[in-house]
Amino acid sequence: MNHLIQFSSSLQGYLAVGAILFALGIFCVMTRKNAIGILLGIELILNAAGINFVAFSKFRTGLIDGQIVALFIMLIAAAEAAVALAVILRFYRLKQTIDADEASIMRN
Amino acid sequence: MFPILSVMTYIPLLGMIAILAAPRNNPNLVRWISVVATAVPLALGIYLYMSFDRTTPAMQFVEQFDWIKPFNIQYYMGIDGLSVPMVLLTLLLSFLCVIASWGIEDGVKGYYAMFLFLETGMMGVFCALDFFLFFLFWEIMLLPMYFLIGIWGGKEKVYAAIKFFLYTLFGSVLMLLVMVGMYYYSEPHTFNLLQLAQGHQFVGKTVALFGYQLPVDKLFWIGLFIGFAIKVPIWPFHTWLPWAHVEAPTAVSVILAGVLLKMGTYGILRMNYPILPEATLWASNFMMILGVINILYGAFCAMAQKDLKKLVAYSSVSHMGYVILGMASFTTAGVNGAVLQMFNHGTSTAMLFLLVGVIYDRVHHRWIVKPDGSKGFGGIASVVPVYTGIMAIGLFASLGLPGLSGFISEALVFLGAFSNPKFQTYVVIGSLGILLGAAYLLWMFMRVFLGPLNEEHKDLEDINWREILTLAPLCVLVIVLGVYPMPVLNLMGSTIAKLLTLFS
Amino acid sequence: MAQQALLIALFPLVAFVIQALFGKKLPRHGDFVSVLAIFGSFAVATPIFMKLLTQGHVFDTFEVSWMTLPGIEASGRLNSSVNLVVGVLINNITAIMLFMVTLCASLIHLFSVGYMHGEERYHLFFAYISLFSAGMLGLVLSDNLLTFFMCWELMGLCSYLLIGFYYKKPSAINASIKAFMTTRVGDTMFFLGIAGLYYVYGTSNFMAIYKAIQAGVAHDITIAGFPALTLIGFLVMMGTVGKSAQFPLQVWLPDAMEGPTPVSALIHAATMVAAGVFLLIRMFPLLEASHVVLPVVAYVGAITAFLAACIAIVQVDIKKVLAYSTISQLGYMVMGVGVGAFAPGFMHLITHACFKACLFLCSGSVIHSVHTQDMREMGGLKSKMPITFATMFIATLAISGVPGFSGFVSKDRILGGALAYSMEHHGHYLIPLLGFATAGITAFYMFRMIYMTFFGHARDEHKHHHAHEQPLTMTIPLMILAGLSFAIVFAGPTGIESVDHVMPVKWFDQALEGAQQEMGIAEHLSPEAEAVHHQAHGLALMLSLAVAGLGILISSITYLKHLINAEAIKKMVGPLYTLLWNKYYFDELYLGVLIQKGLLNFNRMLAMFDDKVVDRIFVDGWRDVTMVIKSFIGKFDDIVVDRVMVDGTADVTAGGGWIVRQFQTGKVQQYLVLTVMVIIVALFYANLGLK
Amino acid sequence: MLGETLHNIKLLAPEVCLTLFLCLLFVVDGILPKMRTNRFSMITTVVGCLAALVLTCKVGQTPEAYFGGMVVNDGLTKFFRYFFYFTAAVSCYLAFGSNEIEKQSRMEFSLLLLCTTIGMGIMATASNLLVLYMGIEMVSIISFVMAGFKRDNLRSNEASFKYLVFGGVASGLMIYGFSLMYGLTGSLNYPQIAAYLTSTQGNLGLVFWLALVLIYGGLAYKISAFPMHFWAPDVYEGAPTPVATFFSVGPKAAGFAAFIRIFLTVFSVKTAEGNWQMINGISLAHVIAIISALTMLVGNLSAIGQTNVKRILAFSSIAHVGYMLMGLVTLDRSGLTAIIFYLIAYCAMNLGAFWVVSVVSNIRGREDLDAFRGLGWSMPVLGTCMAVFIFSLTGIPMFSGFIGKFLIFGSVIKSGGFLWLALLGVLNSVVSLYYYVKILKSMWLDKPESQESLSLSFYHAVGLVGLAIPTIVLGLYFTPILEFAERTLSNIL
Repeated sequence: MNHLIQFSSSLQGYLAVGAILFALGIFCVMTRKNAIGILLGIELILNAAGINFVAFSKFRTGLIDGQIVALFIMLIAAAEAAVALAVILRFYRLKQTIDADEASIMRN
Repeated sequence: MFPILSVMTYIPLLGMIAILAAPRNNPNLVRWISVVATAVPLALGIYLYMSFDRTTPAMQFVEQFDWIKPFNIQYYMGIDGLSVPMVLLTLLLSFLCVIASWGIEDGVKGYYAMFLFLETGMMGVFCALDFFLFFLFWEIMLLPMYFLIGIWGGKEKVYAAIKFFLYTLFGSVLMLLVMVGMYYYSEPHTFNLLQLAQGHQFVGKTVALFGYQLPVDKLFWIGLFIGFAIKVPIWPFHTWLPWAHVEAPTAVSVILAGVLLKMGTYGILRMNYPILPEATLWASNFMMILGVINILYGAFCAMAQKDLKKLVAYSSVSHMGYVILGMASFTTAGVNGAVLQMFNHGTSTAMLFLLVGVIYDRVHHRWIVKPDGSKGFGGIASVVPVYTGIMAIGLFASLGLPGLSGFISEALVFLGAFSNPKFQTYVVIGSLGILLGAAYLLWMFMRVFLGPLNEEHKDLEDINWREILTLAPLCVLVIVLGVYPMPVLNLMGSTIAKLLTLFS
Repeated sequence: MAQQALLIALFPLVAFVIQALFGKKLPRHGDFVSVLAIFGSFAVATPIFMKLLTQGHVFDTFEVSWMTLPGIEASGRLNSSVNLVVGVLINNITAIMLFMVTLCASLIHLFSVGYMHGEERYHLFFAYISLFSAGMLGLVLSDNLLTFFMCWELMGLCSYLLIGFYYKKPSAINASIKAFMTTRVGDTMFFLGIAGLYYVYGTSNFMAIYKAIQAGVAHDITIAGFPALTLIGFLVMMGTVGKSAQFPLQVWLPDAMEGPTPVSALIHAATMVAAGVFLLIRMFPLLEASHVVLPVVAYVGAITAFLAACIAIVQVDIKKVLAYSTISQLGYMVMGVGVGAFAPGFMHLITHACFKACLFLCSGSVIHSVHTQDMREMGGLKSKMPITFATMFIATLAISGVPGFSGFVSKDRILGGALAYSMEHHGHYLIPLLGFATAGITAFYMFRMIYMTFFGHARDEHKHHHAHEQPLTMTIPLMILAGLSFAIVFAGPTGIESVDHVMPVKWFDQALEGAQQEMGIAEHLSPEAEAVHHQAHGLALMLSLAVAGLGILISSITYLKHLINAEAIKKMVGPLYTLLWNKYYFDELYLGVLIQKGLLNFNRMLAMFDDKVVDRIFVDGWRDVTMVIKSFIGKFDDIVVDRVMVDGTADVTAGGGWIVRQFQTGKVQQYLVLTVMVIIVALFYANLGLK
Repeated sequence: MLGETLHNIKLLAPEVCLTLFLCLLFVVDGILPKMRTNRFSMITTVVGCLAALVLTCKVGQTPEAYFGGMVVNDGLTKFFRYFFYFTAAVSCYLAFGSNEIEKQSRMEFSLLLLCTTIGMGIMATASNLLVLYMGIEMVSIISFVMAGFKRDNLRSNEASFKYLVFGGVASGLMIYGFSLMYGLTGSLNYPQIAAYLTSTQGNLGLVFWLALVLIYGGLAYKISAFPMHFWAPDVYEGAPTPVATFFSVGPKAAGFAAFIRIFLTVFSVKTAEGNWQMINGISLAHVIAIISALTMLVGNLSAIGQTNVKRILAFSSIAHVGYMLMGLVTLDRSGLTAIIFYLIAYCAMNLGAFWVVSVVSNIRGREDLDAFRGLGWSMPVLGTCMAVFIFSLTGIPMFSGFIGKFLIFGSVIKSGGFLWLALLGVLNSVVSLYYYVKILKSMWLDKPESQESLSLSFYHAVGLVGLAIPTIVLGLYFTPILEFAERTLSNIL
């Protein structure tokens, strides 16, 4: 653990937030019944990564490339959300429900 | 100079392409193309036989040129005393089988195309001297066999076809590992069988497997042996044989019994013996035991069979047991007897299968004793005398009656094996096989041909000219080689002598 | 001279080929082809025999290399490491055998032309007989055991084909398979003996073996733990036991009577069964060298002789009586060789061939006229068939050992040899005892047969009325054979001076003397041994005369004069009779217990094992194993295990596949749960790895 | 400065050319609505790909990083560019022959396909975490859409939903892993990361392993390796067949490109005689061996009980990923040559097999084994081509699949330590025969119910035979490919 110590104390906080967000995101994706809920989970995970990048860019390297990556992450999160919502809309139109467990026609 | 081996191998392939190009609705044209495509190599084979030099153990008619340089793989074809009898047997049986399968009606084009493709595969296996080329031909043969058994077979053809394919593929993938292993563990990385045999390269080395350091040459030997044992078949790996033989159409089961079984023993003599002599000596006891088991197990099972073809199939297991007995004795007479037995068994079993095919075409059942206990056949000797006569010749040849070819090879095998003091008890037990061989074959002859006539088969018409044409050459071979076996025996003499110098 | 001798065997072979291929189309179905061929062989054999008679000795060999398998010497040059050389050996024994075999065969061919007239597969009969003659003559001529064995088995084939000639009758087929299989048991052991010879001496040539034994080669080699010579001797003996129907393999000969009578005469009386004894004679030096085997041979011979003779007493079928008498006489010959009386044994072989062939042919002509084999339906045929009666009576006198006939000369010498053997070794008294008892019983049942068929009143009027004498083609062979049964033909020293000088011709003993020289066994007896022999032979002469007379006396009382009621004795003897009638239950023992219950069940079980267990368990099915697990673990597994069962190792993989597939539930969230779990496990191990 | 950017753009010429074709399509889509439904868009895509192929040949061979080290142009990039453009062209040609892609949405399909191809190109050339992430996301998001292309089909929609969820989470894990790696090493470019890792002399903390696992999670999703393979069967079965064909070859190969790139440049260093050697402290050989074994087993075992041919081929593609990963175990030249050859062989035979499935679903409307009954006899060309592809997939000699396996097993055995892996691989190919031959059984061994003899259209016949011939030729004579692979490997940065 000795690498983390050399960063300035305030980095701990950001990383902790990032990690918590990441865990919540994964938990949310695995448990939510509602398809939109799953999307929320995915967004949480992406944002956690964004926070990490910004924190490291400020405290670890001092360069701005971390922040650029965070920007790109937001960009991609948006694109993904758009496509996801379109798919879920079509899913609702076909099955009149957005319960994730309904999507299991094709199995073993 | 004229690449006779490649020409013989690829003419059937050209025939196959010609057949695929031939118009669909003309079966006779297809039949005649395949007759030509097998007759020409047979003629070349006879020329080969004439001009083969019996005195030198070296390879003859060699064709060698680079194929894939980065892996030092060569297109290396050549024959010596070991492969000439097998090549001749393949050519002859393929030609006869093409005539014998004249009666096939549905999918004639597919059938003959697959058949010629099979012949190319078989020829390749016997002529290839580069392990990669050998393996290529070895596995190519599986494809046509799968379709021949699977499409034109009997009732359980699908199960038999997939079982045959899975079994042989399992064996050959082990051989693939050994091939690659030998390539990387040989000094100048090579696939060339003759170079691999130089200088006992694999003796000292070891390889790690599941945490143990295992000797490489013994691992190679076992891998190759399993691959070839499945083909022979040797006892624990034989359960595909009754299925494949019974369900395959007549001509295919003739080729299966006549040639494919020999590839196993040929492979052992071509690879296990020269390349890994120490491992072979180490495993000779093991092989002898398996040989004896094969003889007795095959004979006992044959005694209890009610289906003609299954009986002949199990008898093949028993007869191949003699070959293994002869091979494992490391004596001149034993090994020569074994190779001769490979040839003789080829001719006599081919006759038996063709004859079973003749009766099956007429009656569409092969029950000696029907499953419900009633008589399948009975006393048909009076109805079909000529057929009975030829069946008697085939029967007594495979029985090992003196004066016919079966006896000569059995005698040589037993004389050879007996003269090796280590294996005398095995030979005594194995000789029980001669006795049992007589029992089940005569029992079948009695139940089918002798005794009061079974009314069902009153109007059975005798054997026709086409069938006689397929059987005549085999009869002549069986009788002539029974009286004077030297024409075939002197082919293999010098090669086996050189092979045995490794073990003296 | 040896090259011409080859013709003897080739003529019948060529006849067989012609007959088999074109027999049906030839005039008279080609019987003349076979007859001419065998007479041709006889014509070639006679000058050889004459040369033996005039010069007292004949020897010639002719060899050709049959199979050469090269081996490589250190120098890399090819040498012939295995060289199977085969050829022809003409010595005194061969000359005599050739003459006897060709003579008997020719006469029997002639007889069968008449006997087999009108049969359905007439041409095939002659084909098989010619092939058989070729085989027998080939055996006699061959100078090594390999071709000897080949002809030996060829004859086995012909006997199979000929016994099963009337293949419509199921009993005939069973008999033919029984014959082939039983002889094959003996042949397999014989072949192992040959393999042993090749191992010990590197060759199976008789002359080479004689020289090697004289030089005392290889007395210490062992095969599979046993001393080599004894093992080989025993295996060779088993060959004879199989072929000459000795105890314990004698079951097939009586059933072989299913075949036509000329076949019984040729194969099962004169030649084939004699081949077994001929083998012993050829290999006598080897047997003698192993010291252990000879007494065993003697005992086997004696026991067979006695047992077969007893059974013959109760037989009612004329051919069965003769069959058992053949077994008994063969037992005599084997006993003769066993006790070292090698020359008398060979002589008995020759004499027996003649009179037994005559007896069979006479019974053939009787059967041919009354169309039954059961003696109880015959009787009083003396007047109807005078020539057959006369020849049969002469042959019966010969076999019963009445002096003045050939049978007496050879049987007496054998008994003398047996007596001398037991006196010399002060033991083994059982052998001469059984020998003399058999001599008596033989006389008894032979005369019983004569009286039941020819004397007394006709028991079946219809058949009696039909009885008629056979045409000349059948009666001439009978007369010639009967002629050969007289003693003067073979006369030799009988030990009694007065009788000896009457017998002018001593050719037989001279020939045998020469043969023994070749074999290196001409034992020059020590003086006191000479005296013992002389005394034994005198005693034997008296005893055999007494025993033969006694036998004839009892037989005439019961069957000619009917003073003793045979039925009463039968009831009084009771269980012994049934024992004899069922041939000591050998058939039941072999066929019932050994074959039906033992072997066939074993095969059925093994085939089932192969199909069900090896095929299923090792390869195709873990079904039974999974069944066992199922019963333990209960309902839940029942659902899982049931669905897993497909087929063998395929079951296991398919089962594996099914289990793996169950994770593919279709719900994406469950995929994520699984993935995250795997990642956590990976992290745990990474962490562990770091420590 | 300008000259340098010009030079960089010249190196990026293929991607640029594709983008131009993309714009052309957009413009045409806007102006000439008639062009939407005819074959124009397919022709443009194919021409675009061919142009890109030509440009890749032109681009210089000397390995160099440009655009500030974010992107690299070397042998690997060149090979994978050839691969992607060929696959895209064939998939587009195939798509327009199948009736699962309606006529009116042909234009969209071509657009999406072109876009994915560009994304794959970026994935292959990326030598910077951000650029790699961009490339992966570009391919993934468009694949979600392509998976659900049959709008009103329930299964297609379900496929895209599952792909969406699984893909989203996987790339989320990956980017989080990248963030940790960035935090640990302080840079996004592969060379700098590698420099930092070597400087730590082997005592890498838990954070590195966490980052490594998460990154592996993201990449494994792309090539559907063991823990992240669950999505593949459902998506392949649900998606329209041409799309499934493209998924099984294109994005999978792109994933492999990224996987190899990271492995060679980040986690190991180039040794003297042209092989690669792990940075001390990271011994992943056994890890990769276990992953490859598990992937093979999962792929082969699950495929046994299947009845739907597309699902069988899905599982078989997972199994083939397992075989390919075996090449990475030893990280020496023979292993990588084997992977390159295997990819080429896999591309031809897998495209062919899926193509046959697409033709069958055109005729019979469904893809289960009964639909294939007796097709061998009614359409011999189709039957024979399928036989070639199936036997090549199983690894029977005379076909390219065998040579692929031969090279892979060779590299594993050569290393000596992983004989058990070779044994497992060999047994797996025997098991694979069991389900592959089931397809041939129903095509050839079962007689067709109705004797109607269908004719294979020339459009498809050309494609199928065009793929079957290289499968056989490569099986018999494969020296040129080995030389090409040699050249590729000799100039990796």
